[in-house]
Amino acid sequence: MKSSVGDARDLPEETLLGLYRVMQLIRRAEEVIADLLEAGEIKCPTHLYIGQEAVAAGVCAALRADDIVFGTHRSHGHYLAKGGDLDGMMAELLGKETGCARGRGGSMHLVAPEVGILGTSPIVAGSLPLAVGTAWASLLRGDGKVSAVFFGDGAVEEGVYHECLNFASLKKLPVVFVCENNFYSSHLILSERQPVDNIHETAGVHDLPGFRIDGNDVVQVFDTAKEAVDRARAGLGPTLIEARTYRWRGHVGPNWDLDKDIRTEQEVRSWMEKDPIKRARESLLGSGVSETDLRQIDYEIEDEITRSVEFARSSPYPDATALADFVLVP
Amino acid sequence: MKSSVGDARDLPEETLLGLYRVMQLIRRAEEVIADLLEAGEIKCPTHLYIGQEAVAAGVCAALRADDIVFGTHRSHGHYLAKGGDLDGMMAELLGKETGCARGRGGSMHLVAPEVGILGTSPIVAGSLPLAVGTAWASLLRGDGKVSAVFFGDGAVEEGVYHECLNFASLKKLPVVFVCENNFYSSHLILSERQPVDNIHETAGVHDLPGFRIDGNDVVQVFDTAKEAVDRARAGLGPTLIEARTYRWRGHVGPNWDLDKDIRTEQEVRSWMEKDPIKRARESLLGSGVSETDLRQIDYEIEDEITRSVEFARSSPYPDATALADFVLVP
Amino acid sequence: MSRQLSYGLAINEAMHQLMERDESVFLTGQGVISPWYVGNTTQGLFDRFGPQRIVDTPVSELCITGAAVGAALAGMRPVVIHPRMDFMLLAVDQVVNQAANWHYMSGGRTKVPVTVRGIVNRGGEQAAQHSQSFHALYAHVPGLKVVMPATPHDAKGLLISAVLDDNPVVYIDDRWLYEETADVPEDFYEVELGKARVAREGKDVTIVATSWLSAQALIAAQGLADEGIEAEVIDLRTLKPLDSQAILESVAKTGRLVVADGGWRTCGYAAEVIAGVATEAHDSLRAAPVRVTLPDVPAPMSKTLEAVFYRRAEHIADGVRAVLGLGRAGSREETDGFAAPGTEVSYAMREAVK
Amino acid sequence: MSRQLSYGLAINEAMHQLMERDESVFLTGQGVISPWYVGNTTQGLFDRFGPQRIVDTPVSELCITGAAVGAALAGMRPVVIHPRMDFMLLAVDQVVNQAANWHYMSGGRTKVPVTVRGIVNRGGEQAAQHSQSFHALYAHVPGLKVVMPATPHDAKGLLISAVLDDNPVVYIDDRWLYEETADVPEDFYEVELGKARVAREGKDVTIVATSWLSAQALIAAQGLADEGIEAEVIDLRTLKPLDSQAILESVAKTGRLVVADGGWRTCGYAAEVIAGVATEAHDSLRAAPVRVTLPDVPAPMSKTLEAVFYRRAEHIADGVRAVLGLGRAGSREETDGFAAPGTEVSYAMREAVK
Ligand SMILES: Cc1ncc(C[n+]2csc(CCOP(=O)(O)OP(=O)(O)O)c2C)c(N)n1
Ligand SMILES: Cc1ncc(C[n+]2csc(CCOP(=O)(O)OP(=O)(O)O)c2C)c(N)n1
Ligand SMILES: [Mg+2]
Ligand SMILES: [Mg+2]
Repeated sequence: MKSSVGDARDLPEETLLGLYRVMQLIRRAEEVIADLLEAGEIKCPTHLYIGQEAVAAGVCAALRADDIVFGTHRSHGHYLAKGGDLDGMMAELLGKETGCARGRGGSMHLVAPEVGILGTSPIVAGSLPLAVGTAWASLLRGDGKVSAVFFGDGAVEEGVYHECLNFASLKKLPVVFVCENNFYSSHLILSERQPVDNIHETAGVHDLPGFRIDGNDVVQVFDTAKEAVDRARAGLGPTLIEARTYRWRGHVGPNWDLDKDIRTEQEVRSWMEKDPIKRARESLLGSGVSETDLRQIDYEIEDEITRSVEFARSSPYPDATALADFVLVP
Repeated sequence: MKSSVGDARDLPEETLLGLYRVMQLIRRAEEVIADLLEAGEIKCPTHLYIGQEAVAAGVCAALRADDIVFGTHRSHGHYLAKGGDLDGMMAELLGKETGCARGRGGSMHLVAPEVGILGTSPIVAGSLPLAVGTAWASLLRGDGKVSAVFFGDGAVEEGVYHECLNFASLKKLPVVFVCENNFYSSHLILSERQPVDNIHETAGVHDLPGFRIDGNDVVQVFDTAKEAVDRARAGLGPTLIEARTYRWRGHVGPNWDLDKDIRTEQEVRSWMEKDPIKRARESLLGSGVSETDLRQIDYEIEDEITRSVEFARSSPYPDATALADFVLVP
Repeated sequence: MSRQLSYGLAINEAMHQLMERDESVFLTGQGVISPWYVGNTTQGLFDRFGPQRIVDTPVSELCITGAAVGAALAGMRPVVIHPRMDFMLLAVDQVVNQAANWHYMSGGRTKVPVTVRGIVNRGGEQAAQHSQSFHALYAHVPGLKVVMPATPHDAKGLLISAVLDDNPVVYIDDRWLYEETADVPEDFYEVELGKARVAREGKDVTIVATSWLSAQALIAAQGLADEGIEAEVIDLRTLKPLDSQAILESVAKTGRLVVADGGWRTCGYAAEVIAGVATEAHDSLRAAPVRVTLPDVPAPMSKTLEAVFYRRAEHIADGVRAVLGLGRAGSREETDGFAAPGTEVSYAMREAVK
Repeated sequence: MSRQLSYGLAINEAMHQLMERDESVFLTGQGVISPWYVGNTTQGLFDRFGPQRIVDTPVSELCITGAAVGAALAGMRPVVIHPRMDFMLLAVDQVVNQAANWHYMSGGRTKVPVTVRGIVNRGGEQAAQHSQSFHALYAHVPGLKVVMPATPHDAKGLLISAVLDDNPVVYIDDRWLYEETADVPEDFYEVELGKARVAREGKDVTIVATSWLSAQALIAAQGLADEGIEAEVIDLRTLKPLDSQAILESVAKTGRLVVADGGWRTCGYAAEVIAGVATEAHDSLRAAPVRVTLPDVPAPMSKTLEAVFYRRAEHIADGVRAVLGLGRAGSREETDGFAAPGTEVSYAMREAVK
């Protein structure tokens, strides 16, 4: 594990404030989404990211606006951190025509090409090759872009994960592999799926650097991602980051999976104590940012979310006659 | 690389003689097959194993008669070393009803359930999961059998290779993964496909032992395989063996791939000097076996091969009306 | 015979009975110990048969499916579950290249008694990658058998037959049927592979249907009866080998054919049924057959789009009216799905024959 | 227009011209720098365009195909070769789940201009895992276009159109055609996707054929002309979107249909063509249509079995005679393939209508 940089010693205050803002936006947006799920307003399969916010925030802060990101079934955080429009996401979750995927994709298919989010896919490991491909395009064109792909600890069990590391390393592609190890794949804990807990070591056999970091420490995530992104942009090839973190809620939906004999309340609580947002908040307060300033940020976020929900609710559904639009590019 | 055990110090003379016999049988059978290919008598795609004989011989000598083996597109050696019937193989290559697969499979689909060869498949890495499955069956039944699967350095590029190592390690399945690293996958040398030459190290990340050995040293192969098979049989799980070797002939057919700007004559010659059969022969002569004894073995082998070719030639082709036999078990 | 059981629990009971009778049966795949992944179809199995025979797995479809094939080669009778057919695409090499061919290309010297259970799980705004049914793909491949039970009775009996069969069988169940409840015998019984079920007799039109649409076809038939139309409903149950005799006998009687299948239109299973009847019983057909299928469109997300994407009893009824020449204008378009970009069959075809 | 070129070299020329014109085109897949893997279709490309744009690869079909899809998402126009369609099954998730759906499920906000080239390579005793053609599988999937050129002219023009098209296109060429030589314009030209070619006009019967069997259909038609039968031959060229208009116009004229396709019978492409005509133009059909396809059997190895496995001009001619009521007894069985275990369509169907 990399030495902790949990104190923001090298980081300009604005950066940490920005990271805080993004994490808080993700957290609060998802808490509202959880409510909408419970109320039955959102019906599509929805996988909450609460608890993992530091990974998305830290990695995306290390990326340029035109860099490319791919995500998974659990990508609200990636979408928002990369700058995806909240209105578009809320509307998408409600299946509206104004959604970022025009109500064709839902929570598992967020997309925002204007900020480099070329898409997310719930096929486990399915977007890894796509990110390898966009990185390949960047290499061919020399456009200086870096691609980042987020995936879970389950995804490394798909063989294509290794195919991707091998090929990206062989061709020195500008791609950052971000594994969010939250120790669960659906209902199964890591030890029931992999003989050892060593995801970061899989990088070595493919001759690329692999870092294991505290995924709840947004500064450490940011620093490591910066290093990886710089490496990639400098033509030195891919990097693997294993960010260890935890999802507070259950695998899918608003619940906590505590009734299902999968994990203990104690485990959940211990991770809630490592809340990445609380840590960033404390760090900021410690470095002289005032409680009032943070409250102001929080307030703006609430407002933004409220307006997005309003926007989503008042937006129209796709017209049934348009079912066959977008099957093929005309 | 394991320390060389090229001298047969621990090995009973009969064992080394047996290994010599098997290697020589493979070599000579394939040289005759090469002639039959050149003469157009064999028409199916045929991948020669000449140069790699020590791997098949050494590994199969470490297996029990009822242990299970799976192979690839290049499996004449595996078939013969495990005790597959030469008549059945020759007839199969000629597409005859008396072939081991009744003329339905050809060179790439050798099979001999009576000696544990449940099949070979030219889908690169395609038989790895099958061997994991037969090992799984053994674990469930407690039948004490070990499964071994041969594959090339190309197969480790298929993601399923890692899936198989992960799962076999997780469940401690009695399977031995034998990678014959002959440095080429078809026309491409290893360095054009993998960033580093480190196949044996892929075992470590999946928490199983990985050995790199001299695949042209039949005693070293045997010793290592014995260790792996013992481990498996003792319930300690899988082992990976990377046996470094070389195929003398070209990727497919009787030619040498020297005209095609793929490899140099010098490279081929340097490996021919490391001929596993010559080494075994010298070792035997050194340990007091007489030239006459070896000649006697060689003579018997020639005779066996001549009779097999005769058998194959005089056998009938499958009857055209039987095309749809064996599509389904009735 | 009066015990009622749901479709999901019928599958579950089949597994219990198979595993208690036959040591060579084991169950694997993602979610077999999950509280939600495969509905209630595996409940109680882990507690009863333990971690050796009920094996939840890493996210490694290709290895796990191939390992099940390998275990079958070694004489076991594994059942490997794919909680969605969408994910099963990652294992298609082991199903199509390996399992289907192994018996043939070994000249009959090996066999592969594996059951690959693929679950169709769609609707609920799950969108394009969590909705697909690839039964036509597997039905295309020689060496495989393919079944799609439509009732609790057949869910149990076909699973038992699939596991006991010496060939690789792709068993496809549908989450939309899990709550269907009906008579399910408590004993251990088989439903013969390759035999369709005449779910309803009728003289005016033959409806051939698969899986969930078989139940919908019965609903449609009841409604049509009120209009004086007597539809015969054939629930195929086994897609391969196809019980063509049952179809032809019915069409010989009715002269009219509607095929309802939950897959896409182009190269879907409905095409096979119609092509079979057209080539083998052209003279019995008194009107153009109709296919009721998904349009050639990926599964959408939004409920307004889902509402017009899936086919139900009403579309089958429209198809029947159309084949009887009773269709209101436009009904044909609806029942046929419509020409999505990428097919344009129906529009273009109609244009051309004008 | 008088320059002669082989099918293999026509593919090669298309690649040269595409790559010299458009920087966004690159070529990858196994064997693109191999002296034997993909015939002569990639010759000269590496020397001319270098290792950045001509990228031979590890044996990692899924990653490489997905990477091509990703590169296309980023605006490139990659061509990814699978030297055998059998191996392409390992990449089916990226083609079917990802490439086909991405445009749709992003609400049109992304597009995937990738060309996935699958080579059919069969015969020569290669057996079951080195012989398969899965065009029906891809034709089933919305969001994909599928082409199968039958002539050198179309091999070039369709590859150019495929690469320039903004959708994922599965381009399937056949090694049995590589030596076919004919007029191929030297300039850069497209063949419109979705347009069939009337390869021969005739009034008595319509033969709809794909790929290599289109050439065989022409041979059959010539022979039939000597018997006084004028067959119209439609070479589909594009399987999806299907040019149903061309088919229906022809059938409206001839009233008789034979479909020749090199895939398996059940749920194959021939079923789609027949189902389309049966549903849309029933009244034009004056006799039962006939399909000429592979039997539902894995590809065998031995030459004696191969000889009766593949379909050729003679089988098409038999099919035509059968549809015209001129068949000798048994000819229908042959042209229809036969009922292999797993289908039993034709026998059973014939039984039932007796
Ligand atoms: C190819 C494939 N197999 C299985 C699934 C079912 N599935 C959905 S999410 C999930 C868990 C993945 O775990 P992980 O990658 O760790 O991501 P997390 O949910 O923890 O974020 C699984 C197995 C799937 N979506 N795709
Ligand atoms: C899935 C798959 N992809 C590609 C091929 C084509 N192919 C046949 S043999 C071969 C080379 C494999 O190399 P390796 O595994 O090192 O075995 P070797 O030929 O050296 O014995 C390849 C790529 C194949 N048969 N199967
Ligand atoms: Mg996880
Ligand atoms: Mg090799």
